[in-house]
Amino acid sequence: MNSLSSNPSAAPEAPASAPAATAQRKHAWLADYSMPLLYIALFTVLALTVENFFSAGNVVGLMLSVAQIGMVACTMMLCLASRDFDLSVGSTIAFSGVLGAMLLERTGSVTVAVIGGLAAGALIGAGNGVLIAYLRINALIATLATMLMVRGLAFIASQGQAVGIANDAFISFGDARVFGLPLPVIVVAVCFLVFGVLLNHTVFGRNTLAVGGNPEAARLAGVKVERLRVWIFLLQGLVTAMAGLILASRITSGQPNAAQGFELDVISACVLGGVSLQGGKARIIGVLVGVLIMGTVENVMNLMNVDAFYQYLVRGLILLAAVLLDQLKTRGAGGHRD
Amino acid sequence: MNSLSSNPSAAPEAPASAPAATAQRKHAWLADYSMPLLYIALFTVLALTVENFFSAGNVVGLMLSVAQIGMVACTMMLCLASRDFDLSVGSTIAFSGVLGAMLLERTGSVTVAVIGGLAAGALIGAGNGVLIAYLRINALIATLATMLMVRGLAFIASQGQAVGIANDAFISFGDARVFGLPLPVIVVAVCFLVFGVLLNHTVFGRNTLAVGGNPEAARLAGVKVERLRVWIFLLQGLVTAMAGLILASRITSGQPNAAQGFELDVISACVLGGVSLQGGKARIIGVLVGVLIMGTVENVMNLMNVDAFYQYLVRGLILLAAVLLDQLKTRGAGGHRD
Amino acid sequence: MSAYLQFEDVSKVFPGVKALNGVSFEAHAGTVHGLLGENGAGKSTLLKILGGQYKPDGGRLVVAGKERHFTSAADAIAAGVAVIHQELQYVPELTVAENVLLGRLPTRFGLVDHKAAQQLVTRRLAELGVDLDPAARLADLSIAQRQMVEICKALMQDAQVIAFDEPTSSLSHRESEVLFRLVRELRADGRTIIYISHRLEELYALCDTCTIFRDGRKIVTHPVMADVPRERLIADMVGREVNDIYDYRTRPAHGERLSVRGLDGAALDGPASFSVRGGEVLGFFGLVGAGRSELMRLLYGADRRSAGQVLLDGKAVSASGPSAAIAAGIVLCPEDRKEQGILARASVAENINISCRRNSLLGGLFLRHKEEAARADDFIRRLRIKTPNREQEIRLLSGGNQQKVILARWLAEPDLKVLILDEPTRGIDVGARNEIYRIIHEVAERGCCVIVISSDLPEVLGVADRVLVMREGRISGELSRADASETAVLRLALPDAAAAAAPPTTTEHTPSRSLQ
Amino acid sequence: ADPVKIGFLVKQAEEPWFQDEWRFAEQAAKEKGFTLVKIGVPNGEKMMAAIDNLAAQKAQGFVICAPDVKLGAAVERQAKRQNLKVMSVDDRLVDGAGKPIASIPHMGISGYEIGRQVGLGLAEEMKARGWKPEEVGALRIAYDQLPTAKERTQGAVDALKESGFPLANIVDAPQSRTDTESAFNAANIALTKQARFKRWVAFGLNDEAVLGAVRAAEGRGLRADSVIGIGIGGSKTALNEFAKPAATGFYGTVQISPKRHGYESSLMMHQWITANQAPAAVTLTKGTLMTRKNQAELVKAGG
Ligand SMILES: Nc1ncnc2c1ncn2[C@@H]1O[C@H](COP(=O)(O)OP(=O)(O)OP(=O)(O)O)[C@@H](O)[C@H]1O
Ligand SMILES: Nc1ncnc2c1ncn2[C@@H]1O[C@H](COP(=O)(O)OP(=O)(O)OP(=O)(O)O)[C@@H](O)[C@H]1O
Ligand SMILES: O[C@@H]1[C@@H](O)[C@@H](O)CO[C@H]1O
Ligand SMILES: [Mg+2]
Ligand SMILES: [Mg+2]
Repeated sequence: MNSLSSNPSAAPEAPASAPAATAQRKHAWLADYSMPLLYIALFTVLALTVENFFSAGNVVGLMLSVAQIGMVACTMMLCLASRDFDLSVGSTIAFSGVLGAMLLERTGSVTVAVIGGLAAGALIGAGNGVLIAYLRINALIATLATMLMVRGLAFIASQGQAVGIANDAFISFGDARVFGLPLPVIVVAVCFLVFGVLLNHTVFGRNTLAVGGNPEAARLAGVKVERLRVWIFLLQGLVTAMAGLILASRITSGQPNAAQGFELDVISACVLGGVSLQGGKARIIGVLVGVLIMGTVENVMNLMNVDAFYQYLVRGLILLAAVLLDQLKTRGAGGHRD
Repeated sequence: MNSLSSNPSAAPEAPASAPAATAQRKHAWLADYSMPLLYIALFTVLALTVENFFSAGNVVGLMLSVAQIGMVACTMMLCLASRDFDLSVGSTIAFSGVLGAMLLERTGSVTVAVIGGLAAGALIGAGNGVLIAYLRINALIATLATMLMVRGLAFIASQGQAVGIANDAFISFGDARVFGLPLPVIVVAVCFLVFGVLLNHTVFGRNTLAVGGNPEAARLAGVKVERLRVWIFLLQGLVTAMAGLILASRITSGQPNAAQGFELDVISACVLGGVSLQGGKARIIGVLVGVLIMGTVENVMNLMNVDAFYQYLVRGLILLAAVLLDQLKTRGAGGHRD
Repeated sequence: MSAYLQFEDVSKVFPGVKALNGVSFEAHAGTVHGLLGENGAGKSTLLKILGGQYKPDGGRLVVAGKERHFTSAADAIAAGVAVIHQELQYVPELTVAENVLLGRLPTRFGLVDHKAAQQLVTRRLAELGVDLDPAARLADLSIAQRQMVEICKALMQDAQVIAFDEPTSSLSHRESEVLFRLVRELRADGRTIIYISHRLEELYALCDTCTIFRDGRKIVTHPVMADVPRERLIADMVGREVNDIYDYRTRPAHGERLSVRGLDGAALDGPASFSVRGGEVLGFFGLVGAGRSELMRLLYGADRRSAGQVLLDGKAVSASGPSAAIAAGIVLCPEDRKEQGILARASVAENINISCRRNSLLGGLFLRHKEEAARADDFIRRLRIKTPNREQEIRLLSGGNQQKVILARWLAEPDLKVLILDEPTRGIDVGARNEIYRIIHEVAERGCCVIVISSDLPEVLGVADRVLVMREGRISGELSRADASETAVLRLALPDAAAAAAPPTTTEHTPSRSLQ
Repeated sequence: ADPVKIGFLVKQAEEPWFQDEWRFAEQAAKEKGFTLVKIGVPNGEKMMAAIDNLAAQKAQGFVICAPDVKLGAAVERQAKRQNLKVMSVDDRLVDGAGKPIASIPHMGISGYEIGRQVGLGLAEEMKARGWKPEEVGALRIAYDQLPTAKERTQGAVDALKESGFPLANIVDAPQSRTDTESAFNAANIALTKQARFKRWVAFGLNDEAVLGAVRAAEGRGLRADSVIGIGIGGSKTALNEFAKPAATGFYGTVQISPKRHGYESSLMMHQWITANQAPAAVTLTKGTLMTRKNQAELVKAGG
């Protein structure tokens, strides 16, 4: 939360001379793609040095391991971009999974289970949105409160027990493969695509950035800020519920304990990917890389048999290294003042 | 420069009419004290309705139960006020406790253990500060990284096992009573006093708020922003380590697993107490009330034997109710611009 | 012709402040209606009501014969009202095109048509005669350029009523000319225009009609502004006579105190050197982007120097940062009030005391609250800062009054040696400007060096003993007060080609010294 | 005399195991007419607060499964100061040096012993299927941050070793949290690493961990005939697996009885308070291997 874009007069005049402009473009390009490049470099090094890393099985496993985080990171990005915050996603994953499993148990209908789970997620999200946008409750407190309440509901509904799933059609969601890729991986890829387009190519996305960058300016320009906020949270709830249902299908049960601490992972992945907690800045490719870095580090540490205790150290160091490298590149690229 | 006022017509602006001014004072006062008043009201109601709540034993127990959170909330307040963020406090509590216990075990000297623990905390804090202020790493990522690394160190140092403490002098820290109050309660009271004074009556505190409000303006006004940031984190580390040592003495062991999720509790207490995550706003009495509300809710739920699953629901609802009530009051009190 | 826009008995109360008190006036289509008044008179508040940002506590607003009750900015926009607010409201991370089209981006098949947006904005910018890259991020533009974006954003709405709140306060000469042309075109097109400014020249040049405010009340509407002598306007506004606004007096000159040697940094085009004598007021003029602010920031230690040295009274000043400069007695009052000056949520008193309090601490750490309160009250009185009390959050003050608070911060420095003012009177009313000029002279009379950067040419000429002119990142010339005519200064300020072609001037406005 | 009030403090209130324990303790409370106060104590700090809280409610004693066995000394001190009787359940409390605390009666089962049962169960089933140990990989879903988890898996490892299983075939899969998804991811990587094994046995801290391993194996085409997973707990998670029409790699679980632990421990405490009859210093219960075959009867017996 340090002073990100606090210095407005810092940057060059627009009609800069031609070579300067090219240099600037190039720098902007570097700043844009430094993260993906970094990741590609990392991946290559790992592929060459770490045994078993670059195998179809492992790469698919890696992607599968970040599927849930990836889906939710897409909407969390929107949420952070609009200068908000959502701590309730972990609980929502658990609750929608439990609810879906219970509905499945009672009705035997996959449709009912899926619709029920998604609707619950959307409702939770919309509730967050209303609390934050209309009742003006601080997002941290509001979503902390829903995080607690939704987790409570998951426990209460399931009486604290895992709810088993026996329905094969439902289980195949998490299991099926298309073109050799597990369905969850395909879903997360679609999410990145859809939300990338949403962020960059729709009025919704641009308004989201505007609201995060300067809510007052957005409001004065006629953007319906409150309504937009509610929509963002609603989407977040919906996608999170989808992730929860997919998780439930993968582990063939709805577990009320699932995904504790998930929210921090998702937010970290976004921030690692360059999304500003001060709002107004987001890049889908950055988020993708952030998610991948987190998953890759864990994957490689286990492949290399790093001791569990030392994994904490390594994970911390890698996080620092990633942002520092990125930092240096952007710093080299364009003198900012402070 | 007194000739400046030589202009005869330069009389002070007629302040707004007297009743309006009084009304404003009253509103300001209400906004200032709505939280404490709310808490007093809550406390009174509980004292009258909940059996065993208003007994010396319970009240002291309640204060003891928030001692650690309270201490760390004092410095977290400064951290948030300067628009920063610290996720590493939970790990630091664990690490300083483990380290203190190990030093005690090896050297048998309380002084060495205490100094060692505190120094480690200060070092961790200063490290965070340097990463954030000088290397400009996003505070969330930086402290997430230290959170992981310090937790790792705690596990590595202790080999994952709690380190027992047998030294009576050390144990009496957490045990001793002065004027009937346990030492930790006295320490946390002193913390609130000291940090209240620091925030409101020293340059350090004011500069902290200034940096949080507008870092660039603060720098141009002569505040040494980077150095100040490092000091804030150093203090945070120091106080957290103290809390960790006191906890270790209370539970007669240094536990590498201790205080997981502690950071969220502390930050929530601060935010509940009106500290803005956007920086520049903090009130020590608010933080005190925030901490007390969190502790009281838990205390009362246990006194009333509320079911574990329903505790989640209740805690969420109380959080919402607290901010909503506070919200309504300040809203009633008047004009905010946006 | 019936009035297109009518305010009837409009009131607005904030805690402790009656910002508007039964204001009524009307504005006609095809005219430019000027609003004048001291800082804090209520002008911006009126525009915020017009723009749907505030709800009035009483009174009626009639647009095109229909009574309106706007509940949001969107309502006002829908009713054909566009307001360009005093505090710029842009989204720094978005591009010019996106800012201009905020809230109404063109879409194709549900997706934003970036190309069409870019083309649309490019075309409109060209039509408006504004030279801006539609793909540039706002964060990368100068304040003046951001201001132009704001103006374009409002014009893009094709509104019938267009209200400008001090649009020129951060524009320099060149952009101002563009703006004036636009305003005239809009008038010719039959729009209803409200125009707020503290610059009398431009009001005379643009406005047909004007209304004067004081303390939230309407004092008078002059149907034909040109007929009203400026003394009359000033007296109506300030409630007293102001004669020579610059109040220039010759002072005994001392020896050289401040010497800047070969200072260089990222934004300059080569090293810059100059010196200032004790008791001297040095004016800096240049077009927007000439590098004046950059040079001062280097001097102040706010940016990293690549070369050079600053000597004060023969001793080198540490370049370690603003705090070192302040400790040496050099202070800088920055040009961008909102981003670099105010601590928005802190009180007026806090904003005044933030720096100077270090000299009167108890034990080097503790504040002396009484002394600070007294100091704040003193400045509130002396600079006539309009605030209900010293504890008011500064963001709730009117723009001009915020500027006065920042000035007070630096005037409160007890051991002031060099006072650098970057656009000090931006958004400040005539009476207060007069006050600031007096302060400048007094500070100089104490033997301090004063550096005044201004894009307001008459102001530079009016206060400075000597004028330095910058162009494209270097100092292009120096003129003594006697030699500093408008043409001489402009010749040094304009790029060579432009200077040769046509020295565009403020001439259109009545030469400013006539204020004297 | 005051009405009898007994606290029952458990380290993870949300876990089904403890929910069950509480449920059975409640049953005892109803029968004997005392009040049961249930508090979750996820960490040392909360535990201290909960004991204070019990004293404030004028409880006379409490049963505890502490968040860490090394908190023993703290429990002992705090109970003494507040004048509360205390006994431990599930996990046996130790002092700073690691010695069991004699003054605190205990009812439970050693994590290490349960682990051994898992290991023995795996070894027997391998033998029954005629697998050659050298061709089998053993997946240890590890969460060594938690001392009980380490103890349990250590027990399983030791038992496997004793049965002649080669140590080199035991593969660690450290999970980053204790939920099923983390176990899944960890197992997935371990399976990649040791793709040479076509048959696997899997064990871990609890049923959820083993379930993750089983699902990961299925993802690689390893099904019931080539995977033997044995969990710990006998929870709903395990029963759900047994309820599936076709057998899965989730072969069994070592069931421990929350009934005895919850019901009997609170009865003992009640007896101690009302009749001043201290419980036996140690009461040990046993785990039972539950599989598809015997689950129905075990569930019925367990209530
Ligand atoms: N939201 C607010 N809360 C409290 N006071 C306010 C608020 N907005 C404006 N004011 C006060 O109302 C009065 C009128 O302010 P306004 O901004 O309309 O003045 P102005 O005429 O535009 O002055 P300037 O020329 O300095 O811009 C001032 O005293 C100001 O401090
Ligand atoms: N960080 C930077 N890197 C490169 N160029 C910069 C940077 N900051 C500013 N500049 C450029 O330096 C030049 C000087 O700008 P500056 O703001 O100092 O001008 P000025 O004379 O003070 O005009 P005004 O303040 O009226 O806009 C401008 O061209 C600006 O774009
Ligand atoms: O933590 C475990 C719990 O999960 C249950 O299995 C009983 O024993 C405890 O040690
Ligand atoms: Mg104004
Ligand atoms: Mg400038």
